[in-house]
Amino acid sequence: MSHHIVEVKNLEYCYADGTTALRGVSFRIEHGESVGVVGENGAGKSTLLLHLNGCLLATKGEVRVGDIPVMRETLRQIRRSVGTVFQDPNDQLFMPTVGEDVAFGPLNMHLSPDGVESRVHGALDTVNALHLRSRPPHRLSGGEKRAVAIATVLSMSPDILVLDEPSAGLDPQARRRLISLLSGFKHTKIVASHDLDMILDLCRRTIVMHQGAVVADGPTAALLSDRNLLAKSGLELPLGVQNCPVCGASPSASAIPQI
Amino acid sequence: MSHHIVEVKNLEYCYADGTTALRGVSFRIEHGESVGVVGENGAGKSTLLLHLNGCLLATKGEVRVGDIPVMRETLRQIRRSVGTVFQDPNDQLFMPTVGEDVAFGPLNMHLSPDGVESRVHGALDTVNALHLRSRPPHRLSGGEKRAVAIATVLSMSPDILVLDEPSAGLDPQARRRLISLLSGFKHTKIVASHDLDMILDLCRRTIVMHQGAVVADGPTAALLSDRNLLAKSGLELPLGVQNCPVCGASPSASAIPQI
Amino acid sequence: MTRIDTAISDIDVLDRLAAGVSPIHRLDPRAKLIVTVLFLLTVVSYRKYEVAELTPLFLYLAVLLALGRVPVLVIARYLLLACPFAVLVAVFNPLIDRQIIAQLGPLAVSGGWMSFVSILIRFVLTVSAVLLLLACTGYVTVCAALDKLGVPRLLIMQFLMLYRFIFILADEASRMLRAHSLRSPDGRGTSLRVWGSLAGNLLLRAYDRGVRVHTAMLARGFDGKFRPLPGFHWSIADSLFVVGSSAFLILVRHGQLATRMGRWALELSA
Amino acid sequence: MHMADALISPPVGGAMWAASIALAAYSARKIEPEIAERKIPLMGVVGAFVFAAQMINVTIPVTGSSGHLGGGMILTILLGPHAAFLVMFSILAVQALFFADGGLLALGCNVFNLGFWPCFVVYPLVFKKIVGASPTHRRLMTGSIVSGVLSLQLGAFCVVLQTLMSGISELPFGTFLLLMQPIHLAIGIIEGIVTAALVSFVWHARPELLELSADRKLEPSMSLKPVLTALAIAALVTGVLLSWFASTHPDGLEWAMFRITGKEELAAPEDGVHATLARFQEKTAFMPDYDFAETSAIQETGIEHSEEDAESWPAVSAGTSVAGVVGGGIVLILAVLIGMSLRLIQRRRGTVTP
Ligand SMILES: Nc1ncnc2c1ncn2[C@@H]1O[C@H](COP(=O)(O)OP(=O)(O)OP(=O)(O)O)[C@@H](O)[C@H]1O
Ligand SMILES: Nc1ncnc2c1ncn2[C@@H]1O[C@H](COP(=O)(O)OP(=O)(O)OP(=O)(O)O)[C@@H](O)[C@H]1O
Ligand SMILES: [Mg+2]
Ligand SMILES: [Mg+2]
Repeated sequence: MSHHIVEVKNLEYCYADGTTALRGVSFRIEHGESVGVVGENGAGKSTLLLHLNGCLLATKGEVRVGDIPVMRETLRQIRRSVGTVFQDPNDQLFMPTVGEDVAFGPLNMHLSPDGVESRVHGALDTVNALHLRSRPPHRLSGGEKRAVAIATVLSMSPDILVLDEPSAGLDPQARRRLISLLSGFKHTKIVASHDLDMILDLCRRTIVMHQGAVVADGPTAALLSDRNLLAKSGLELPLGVQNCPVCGASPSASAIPQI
Repeated sequence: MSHHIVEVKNLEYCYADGTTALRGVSFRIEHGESVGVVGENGAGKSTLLLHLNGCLLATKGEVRVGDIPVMRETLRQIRRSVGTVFQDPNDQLFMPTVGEDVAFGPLNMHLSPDGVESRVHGALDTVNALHLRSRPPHRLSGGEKRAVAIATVLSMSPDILVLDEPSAGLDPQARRRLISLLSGFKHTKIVASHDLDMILDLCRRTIVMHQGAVVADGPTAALLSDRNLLAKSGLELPLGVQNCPVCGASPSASAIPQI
Repeated sequence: MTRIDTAISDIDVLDRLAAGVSPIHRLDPRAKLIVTVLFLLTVVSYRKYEVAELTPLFLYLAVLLALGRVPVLVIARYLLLACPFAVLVAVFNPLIDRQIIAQLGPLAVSGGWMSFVSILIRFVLTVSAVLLLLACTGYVTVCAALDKLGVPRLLIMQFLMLYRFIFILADEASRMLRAHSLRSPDGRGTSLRVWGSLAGNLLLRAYDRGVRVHTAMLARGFDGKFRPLPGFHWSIADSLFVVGSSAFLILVRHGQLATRMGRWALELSA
Repeated sequence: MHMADALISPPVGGAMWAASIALAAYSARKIEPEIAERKIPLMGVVGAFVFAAQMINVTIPVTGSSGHLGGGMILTILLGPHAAFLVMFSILAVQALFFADGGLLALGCNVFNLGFWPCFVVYPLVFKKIVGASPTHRRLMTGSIVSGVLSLQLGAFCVVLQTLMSGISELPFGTFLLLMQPIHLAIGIIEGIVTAALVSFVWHARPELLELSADRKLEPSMSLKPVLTALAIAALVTGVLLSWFASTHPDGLEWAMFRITGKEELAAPEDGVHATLARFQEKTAFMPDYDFAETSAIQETGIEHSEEDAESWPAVSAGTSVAGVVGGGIVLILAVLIGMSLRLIQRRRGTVTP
């Protein structure tokens, strides 16, 4: 299954109003990798993720998933192999009950009723949300919504999982559960987030974006401890690395820019 | 000015659909204190904050701001001295331009045009957003929206500042700027958040809530390093205290509950 | 699914133009509003067979377009997008009204064709005038002008609130549709049942947002009354603009400018 | 279907504006006490919701066609008639201003056609009667569909009347009606089904949001007064303005009357209201010399002729028609030239003083 690679070559994107959100982004993600995408507000992270499933199509450059280039004609195939979970689970849950919501994707893939059922069961089981099956989504807690949103995508058994700010709005334990959940998946994972500590826990490799371009791409541990790089890209050391009370290190104070 | 105290006595609140969100909450916050309110999703933090400015009125118990009990007759006075910044700045910015939005509160206080102008100018200046004055809110970035939302409240020169998850959705540097901004204010501050590291930086005292009740109230440093307390309340050690990669300490692993 | 984004970017285009600087932008919005209404009234007051006498009104558009620095292409695009109903109704006129009423050399022109062309010209004139008003003034400022002209404040506030939240809700809707389309790879339209719960969820979120916004308003001392929006300054330029435009409109309406001009040109060439 | 500025005459546009403004003022007064509580932001977001929802197309089963939400009924069900009317007003205004959908003069017509009927007629008289005090799923569905169809039929009928009264379209009354009503039957059914789907979702998820429960407490019974008032205003203003126009534009009006009634002249009472109105508008007419244009136009160009004297119309004057075309062409070229040179001058200045 060496074809779950994601390759982005020289990607540029310009929104209709003229904002250039991506300026020549290139990288290649291999099968099974787990990659973090970080950068300040407006760096272009969400825009980049929207290209990976063909929600946006490149103005210039190329995106390939497996061996297939992402273009209008291949959207069907692409969307089957790339599953995307957006930041706000409310956007993702639009059916009257959790069960129907998770079944929505498989039904659209024209699976048999049994097939759909086993997909739904499996996906809900993976995120520990079987008991929520008949509940309406708008009555769920933040953490529950997040889990179900992931299940709606898992039920389509994608090869590649793309997540945009998955930990936003979760309380610390729910966030921790999410991290363990995600690190249990064997999918290729691409995670955009401001939560650098989660990226540190979840991803071996990180791509740092700044003003629509990739400014660094390499092992997470190295990049996220590089104070100069982080300061330049609107970031700072992950909190877990700052102010350690055990060793008393307080290395980040000097890296904080003036207000 | 010893009257900027906030006193909550035995507060209970029940939503119209029967959910009991607060079950007997009591505390007293003195003038100039900076207090964090933490707890898992659904613990009742937002509900509690809505009582402090009289947006919700107690089902049972009492809330006093200064020497005034919060009730229908005193709402005007209460809302002048308590300024609330809600989680989603889109809810707070409802006027067509930033300037008008910041002027909305002072205008409702029937100030003179000059008075309004100086309030608007001062508030925008404090949050470094004077240049945004004539922009419509829907064209601002996340961090800018947050700053302006705070300015809309500052322009009413409240004595007490109440903030619900102010750091949500901000990139690390924007979050850091917000923290410095807030720590520069001399107001009494009450901050609800899942960002325990921010609470650690910003508040001397913390109130831990769990299922609608206060389970702990004391110095932040002590409470947020009490692993048992945190585990019971859906929280975990602040990230700055966990897993220091410098010294390799990983004190929190045992505190994480099973999924 | 792109319809929402298109609609928002259409609004955006006009908003950006309205943020520009030009002599027309500087005029008091009340003046522009009044003149626009007078202009529209003039256009629709012509009788149905009139074509030539409508053309001098393009002078007004040309001057505003140029002084207001509004790109012609923006207006043209709107005209193309917005025409269906007017054209649909007009298209029947040539079929029904075949009475010859004019002779252009060898060409006999029926009344139906005259009124058809007349409707098209009216359409271009009226739509362009409104778009120009907006492009040189901006929605919010037009609302403020209406406020100063005495329109009930509740309605003005509704105008402003609607405008503010269109952006947020359109954004929510398009994110929802995006999530929806990702899970329906066939990409056919939304079925009724799914539409119901999609729109229903959107509505519930809108409703909750309404409640939150209300809370935020209350927290800032809102007591059900809206304070006046900031005022404008009416200058001599504004008076000149109104008087000049009105004089122009009266002259055009009663002056038979096009026919006179044509006669004169024909005499010259003869 | 939105009326366009290009299709209406001043009296029709004016009358509909008057009726819509009156209804808006009435509605604003009616909800004033409530707004202090919670309606204002709700009206804003629910209006924005309708705006956004209109852009999500729905596939209609069996037919394979697609439609979208119109919004009048759902707004009324959610917000009550008065708030809904104001919200509809604002939605149509935004559409007129930003999307050139309808127009400024036609806005009155559109508000009347798409707001008045669902809010003040169909909702109280039909929807509430069908749904009753204790709504069931089936009643809600039936009520929504029937109301959707009815509102659109009434609206479409008004479009026909307004277009014909304006006297610009040549379509005969019957043909136009046969064209509009069936199309709007289809659109109305779609609108009804879509409204029903939405109402049913909300009713299952958050029944407390449906206005009809709250409505029962707030307004025990809605009176027919606003309905009759609005219709009376519309009739009165149309009458006044039409009779004024009748004196200045006999051709257009009689043509329209001919089309609608099949008779050439309506017997107007010689005295009483009509005469008083005629005298009144003689005094208030804001362009008293309209007649000048009328007579001189006929004399000079000969292109005004009403339907009924068309038969006796040999006076086609080739010379004047050509003059008109030539003159029009020259004026257009002039307009373009003036525009371009103004822009050039501006650009020059712009480069000197940035
Ligand atoms: N629909 C849009 N139309 C125009 N510009 C847009 C649109 N969406 C985003 N942008 C702009 O594109 C740039 C990149 O935005 P993007 O949302 O990808 O950033 P991001 O890295 O995800 O930021 P955040 O961390 O705040 O989510 C920004 O400048 C943003 O303002
Ligand atoms: N409008 C409402 N109607 C009914 N129940 C509500 C309402 N708002 C909140 N609740 C319930 O009240 C409880 C407390 O909610 P609250 O929003 O105060 O929690 P919170 O601590 O702010 O959570 P979070 O961290 O997710 O923001 C929850 O069980 C919630 O489901
Ligand atoms: Mg993003
Ligand atoms: Mg909360």
